[in-house]
Amino acid sequence: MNSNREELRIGFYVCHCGHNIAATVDCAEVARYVGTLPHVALSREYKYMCSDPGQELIQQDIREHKLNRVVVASCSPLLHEHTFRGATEAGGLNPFYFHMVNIREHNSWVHTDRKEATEKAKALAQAAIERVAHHKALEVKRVKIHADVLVVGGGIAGIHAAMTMANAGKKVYLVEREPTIGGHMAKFDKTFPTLDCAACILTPKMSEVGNHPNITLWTYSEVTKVDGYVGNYKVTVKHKPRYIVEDACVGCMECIDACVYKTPKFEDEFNEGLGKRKPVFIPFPQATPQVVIIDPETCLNLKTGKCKKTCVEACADRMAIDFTQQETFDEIEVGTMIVATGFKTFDAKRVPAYGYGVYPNVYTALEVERLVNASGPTGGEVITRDGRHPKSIGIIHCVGSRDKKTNVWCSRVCCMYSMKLALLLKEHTGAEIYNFYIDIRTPGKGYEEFYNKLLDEGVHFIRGRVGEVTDWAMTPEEEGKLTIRVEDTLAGYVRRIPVDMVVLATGLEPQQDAQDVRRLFNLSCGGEGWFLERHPKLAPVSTFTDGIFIAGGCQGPRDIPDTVAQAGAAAAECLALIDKGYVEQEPNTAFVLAEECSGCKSCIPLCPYTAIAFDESSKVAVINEALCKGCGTCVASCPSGSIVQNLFEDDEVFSEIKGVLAYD
Amino acid sequence: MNITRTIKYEADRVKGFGDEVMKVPGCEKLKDCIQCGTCSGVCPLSVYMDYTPRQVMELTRFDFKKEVLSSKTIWLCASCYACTCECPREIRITDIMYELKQRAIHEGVYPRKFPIPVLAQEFEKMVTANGRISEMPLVMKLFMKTDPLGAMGNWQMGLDLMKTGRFSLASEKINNREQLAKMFAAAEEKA
Amino acid sequence: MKYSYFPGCSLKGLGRAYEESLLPVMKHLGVDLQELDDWNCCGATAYMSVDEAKACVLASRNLALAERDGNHPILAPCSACYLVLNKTKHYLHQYPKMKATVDRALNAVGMKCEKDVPVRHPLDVLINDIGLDAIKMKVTKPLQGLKVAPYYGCQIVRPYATFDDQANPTTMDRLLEALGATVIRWPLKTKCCGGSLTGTIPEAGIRMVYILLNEAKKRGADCLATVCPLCQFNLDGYHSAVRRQYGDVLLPTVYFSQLMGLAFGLPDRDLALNRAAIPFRWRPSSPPPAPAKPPAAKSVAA
Amino acid sequence: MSKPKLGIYWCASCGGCEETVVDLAEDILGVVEKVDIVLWPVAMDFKYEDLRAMEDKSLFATLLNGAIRSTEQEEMAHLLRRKSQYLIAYGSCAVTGGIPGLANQFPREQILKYVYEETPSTVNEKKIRPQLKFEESGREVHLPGLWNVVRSLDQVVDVDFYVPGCPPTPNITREAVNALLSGKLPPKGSVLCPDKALCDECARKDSKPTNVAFVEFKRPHQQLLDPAKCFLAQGVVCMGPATRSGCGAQCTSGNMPCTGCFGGTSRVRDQGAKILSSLCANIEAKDEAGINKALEGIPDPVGTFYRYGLAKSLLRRRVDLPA
Amino acid sequence: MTKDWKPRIVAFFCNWCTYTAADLAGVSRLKYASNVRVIRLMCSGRVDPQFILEALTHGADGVLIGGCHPFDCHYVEGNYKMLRRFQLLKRLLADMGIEDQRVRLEWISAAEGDKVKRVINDLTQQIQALGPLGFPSKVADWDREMTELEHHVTATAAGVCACGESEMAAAKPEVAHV
Repeated sequence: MNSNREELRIGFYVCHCGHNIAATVDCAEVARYVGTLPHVALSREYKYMCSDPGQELIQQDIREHKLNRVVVASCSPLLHEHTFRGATEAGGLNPFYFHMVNIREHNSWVHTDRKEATEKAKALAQAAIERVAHHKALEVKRVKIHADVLVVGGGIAGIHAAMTMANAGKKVYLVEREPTIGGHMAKFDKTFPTLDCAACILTPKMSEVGNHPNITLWTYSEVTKVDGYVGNYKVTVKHKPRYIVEDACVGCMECIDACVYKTPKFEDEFNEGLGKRKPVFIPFPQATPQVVIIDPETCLNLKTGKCKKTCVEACADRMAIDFTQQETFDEIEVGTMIVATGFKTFDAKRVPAYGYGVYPNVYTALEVERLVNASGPTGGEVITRDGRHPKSIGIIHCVGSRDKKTNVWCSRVCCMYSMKLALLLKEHTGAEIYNFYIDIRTPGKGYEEFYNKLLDEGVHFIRGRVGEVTDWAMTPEEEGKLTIRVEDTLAGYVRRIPVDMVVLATGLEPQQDAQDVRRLFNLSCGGEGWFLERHPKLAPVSTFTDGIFIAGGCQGPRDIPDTVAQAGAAAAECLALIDKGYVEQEPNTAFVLAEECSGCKSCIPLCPYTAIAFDESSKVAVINEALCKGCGTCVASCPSGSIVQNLFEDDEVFSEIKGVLAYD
Repeated sequence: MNITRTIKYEADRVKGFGDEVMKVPGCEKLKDCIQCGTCSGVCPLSVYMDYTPRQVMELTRFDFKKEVLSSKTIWLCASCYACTCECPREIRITDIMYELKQRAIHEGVYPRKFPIPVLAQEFEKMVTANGRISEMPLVMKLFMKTDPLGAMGNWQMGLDLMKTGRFSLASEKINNREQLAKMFAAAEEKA
Repeated sequence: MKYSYFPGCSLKGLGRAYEESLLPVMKHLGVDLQELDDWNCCGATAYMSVDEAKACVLASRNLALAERDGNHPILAPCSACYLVLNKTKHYLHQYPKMKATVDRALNAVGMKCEKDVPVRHPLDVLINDIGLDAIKMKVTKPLQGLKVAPYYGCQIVRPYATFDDQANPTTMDRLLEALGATVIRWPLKTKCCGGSLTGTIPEAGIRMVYILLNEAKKRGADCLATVCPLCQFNLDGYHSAVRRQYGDVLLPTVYFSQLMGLAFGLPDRDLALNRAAIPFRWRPSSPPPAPAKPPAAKSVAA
Repeated sequence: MSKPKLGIYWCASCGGCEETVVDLAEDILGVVEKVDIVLWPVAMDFKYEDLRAMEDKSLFATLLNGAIRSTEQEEMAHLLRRKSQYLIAYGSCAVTGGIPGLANQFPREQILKYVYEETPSTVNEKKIRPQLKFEESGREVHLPGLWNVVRSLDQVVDVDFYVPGCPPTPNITREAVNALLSGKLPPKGSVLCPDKALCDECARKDSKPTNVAFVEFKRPHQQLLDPAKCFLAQGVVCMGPATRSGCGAQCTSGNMPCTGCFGGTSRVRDQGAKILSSLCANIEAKDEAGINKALEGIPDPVGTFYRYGLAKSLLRRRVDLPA
Repeated sequence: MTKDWKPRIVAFFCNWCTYTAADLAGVSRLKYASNVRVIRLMCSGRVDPQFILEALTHGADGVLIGGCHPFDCHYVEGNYKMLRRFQLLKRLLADMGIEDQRVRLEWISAAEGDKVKRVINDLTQQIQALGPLGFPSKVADWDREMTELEHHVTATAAGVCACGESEMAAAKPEVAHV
């Protein structure tokens, strides 16, 4: 099969990866065995192949031993294929004369029997030796990158990422599905552990985003379609009708005053339902853009068509109100994207033992954020739903976290925000505050110190997960109160503690529609529904789709500092790509052997990217290499074997099959 | 002054006890316990327990066999399953309690004159023999064995039961007692 | 629909009022109950404390009997029976070793337990098979004005039942409302009644009885409605002990089936109300409204 | 100089290949002009002894048709291999096992039982079967033994060239003979016909749209076939896309779909697997139920996709059959 | 079946989901049976049925194909293409006497490292129970008849048809199966 080629001289390297591989796989035996295979010119073992000396070894051997093929058995190709291709190239060979064998993730880490693991390593190595003989010299394709960027989600992550890139001179589209940017952070009162006022640090950034010449801000909008590939994405954005002409509205709010509903009547989403709003409203005073919105669910005119439209009158000449607005769409071209779609908080009703939704004085933490906020529904006065000024408050940690019945993960922010709320509530009410926790987790700068401060302030910490919150009294002091039943696990006693108010530190969850978003952007999700990073350590903001990065709470629970850091990292990744100007693409595209194709057209409908067309003049199929993404479906389906996929040619796979089975 | 040593040395542990319990069907997840105390928090009987359910879990896991098997806690468990339903680690605490009760009876280490294990054993004896339970005779036996005078204190209730036609000393039995005996014999054979 | 009726020992003994009222009610609703021939004790919780494997064998005999006698769903009114039979099924599914032991025992007497016969509670059957509409239609003397605290106890909702919510069951609430009663909302409807502790460790058991009676009474209940013979016995039979320890909290406890019979206008002998120590004396005060008309039969097209 | 000697021999085949030689019609005279046909049992007197007596390689070429299943066939295959400079597998049976190869789905015993006992036209009360050896009054008669496995010619002996088809058309036969005589030969082991699939020469090619998505598959007898439209566009399984051309698309011109007798192209290891891959990938449904519904129209995938090639396919034979 | 026989399983994993999941299983140090040899392809849609047949005929006792879950294919719907092929291939294999359980298609997302473990252990166990497919040795068994029958005929040679000359017996037929 290689008779017409130069004589094959394969170099084989098996990596110990310290003990990672060598502890389970007998590397010396693998090297010895592979050395006996035909065409193998040399076979070595080495402690760390990916190290500089390891790579140097390959380069040197290529020169000295006239190797023309290289195989390295080490970790996953998804990790180091690039490294070794580079070494192969540096040695003077085409990088695609290299092949990699995964004997760590797929072998030494998952098996315990040394003999079996060694046999498996030998078989996998042999397959690579057989395969690499068929490898061809290939060229890496370069694709130009469109310099515009899309950021999806206008929470603190999206805001920070958009600002970073816009300040670097890039044109950024920021798409947010709510009427204002700001996300969860806009609802917070203070931020831990510094107790900065959340609004004070966030709203300047928000208005900066709103006014930035390089940022196109689309609120109340959603991405509905994503086409293309890294460097050249085509994105469709839907703008939902807010019944307000954004450019015309100056945010004077006269329409709100003029609304036929004289007093606010409807549940105010921004205040977690603790306050009321009118059908025409602005979510909160510093909302960005400073544009009102009309809610079609509650607006009399939109619901019934029978309304005096006093709002339109009030708006007068500005004519910013337009009840005829429909959905509109924009199609944009961008080269890279950052998905920062955030999280949602756990629905406390799912833990019925804590009585949320049953007892009015049971609150979620986010509700309390609004309750203590000076611009919140009570103007910052802590007054419970039944009108009390609480004298004792219980804060229950881990609600919807660390619980196999709901969510298994630690939500990471609850310990800290619970302590923050404890402090704020103490300041506001002077009440006795009890924190009920399983473990206090304060792994952040200044976090443990914050915990210490709370202990000093006399906030109580009781180590025990609360069993139940009820309103029946066993003793006179329990009368009329909510009683928390819990084991103080450090004292070893079960206690009943009556309180006026219960705060549930609800955990963080993936957004309801995370799965849809994931599909839209071709991302992966972990089992829990958080977006999956390409590598938890080495590529924490990259995804498996090139050119799309993730940041913030959509990837997993994290606090503001980490979110901002990550948003900066994602922005840097985009900038790096944009400034490089091009991306290199794996040359694994398919091509039609025009001389052999019979023009049966079987392949044409199979291509999801419409990369295959029928050439009417030559009557054969033709693949547009620029559109081909290299899945190989057409190759597998070509009935006459007339399509070839680079890097995955039939003969390469056949020889791999033969190789993995060629052991006794 | 009467003081006792409470520090635990390795020799105080009966190594392997915890592992053995965790091998029993229903008890596997004990190793996942994070000692959060939810079980105790919801347990209606924790009011009287010498160790809280959470402590029993920990003592079991770390082989403190003697302490666990002679505790009152396991006998105070009324099998309401609240802990099992609420445990965030899906540990079937009630089933572990059953396992511990069985071991306590098997080793005869339950608290002396403590009525519950006696009831359990009398119950088992009666069912094994008759296939059914006759409540009054069972209660009588229990009182005879644990607290003969206590029965007297309940005269009011006895009277009530007689008045409402619920007091019966008749012995309920199934017809095919032989069959049941055969089944128990077969169950005890080694597979 | 046919069911294998599994009364369990209590319904033949202390809890006979349950059986005496449940059977007429079910008959009145047209439910076909066939008592399982030669059934044995379910094993209850006490047996589990002594020998789990044997307890499973014991329970499995009942499952096998039901399978043999037509494989109809088992109707188990007693909470302990309901739990133990379901738990045994669970174990047989989940633990092959346990299944092998049980199979060996059943084999020895030529029986088998393979068909996964459902074990169901009357509340489940009433709500899901018969339906509230059919029940409402039978109500001739609505329990208007009667304030009932529904008390489910622990073992029918935890942990194997699937017909109702573990934390906040509502089947009995809905049933009582269908009978015309006013349902008292209270947080203790699944709190344990103390089980056999009332007899063995009175200080523990009586306290729990007291808590339940006291809280229901505080919230204005005229009576407690139960679904379990042991709960009923505890809540009804230990009043004198409660009085000695905590003072008087007189509150009658009845079976939901007795309330159904009352609302259906069944004769006194079918209510067995005289079996309780604390008498329940309530008669529908308002005159019965006209019985709900059955839906008109659809005319058949000529 | 004497003319090159040509042999034509048949093994397990129907005789159709012989018919093709006859179908050369007048052209046979042209052939005879250039070669001496010295061995052709169908048409000429023939003795084994004569063949054995010939010198090795004294035949210039032998066209051998038919699969190999009996000991006699094996013996002749070896014999002809030795006597011929070029041994050509001629026709689908010799090339890939052909229709006889479908017998590889069944045990030999089942086939013999059916043939000698169960066919409606058989009267054989004593259930007599042919024996390898039969003795009567001191005389012995030997019959060839039947193997368990049907094989293509090259699974038994070395083959120089292949001429596929069931039968090969006169045209490619003529071209093959001419190629042999002219000495302008492709590398050994080549198939002497084009390496493109049939669609290339099918008159219906242009009628196939680019977006066929199969909702169901139909068999030719289940509907009236459009005489001009691509069969696949009509939902009828056609092996054309996975089958070598060279036949002149005679079947499709005759309004019957291609059944694949020319075998797959040189780039394909298993013709059946390839057409399966192509047809299935183009099914419209995305769920198992819908897919299976569409596939109801292909009740016998082996018979449909391996009608001529089972013996030479990757799987060759039902794996649980006895050796 | 020899006592120490161990199933050989060839797996074709798509680059984006299942291969990554197998990497994750490794990173998570999950332990599973060592019988599977993974071949990485970009997409389950690239799995040519020929690969499966080739693996089986080259000595694999089972084949595992891993792709992205429905709706999740990195290449939109390569996984459906594989599913469609798989449906018919299963029937084809059954007709050729190969048990259903030997060839399995599984959807395993990049996050399901534990599913890799479960599926591999399960499949290994299943194939262990089935025993070897042993295609190469079966073919060798089949091909033995070519020489055996020949010997038989030679031994009883009496000059009638089908009798090989002794020299024929010496020239053993070349076994030229693919």
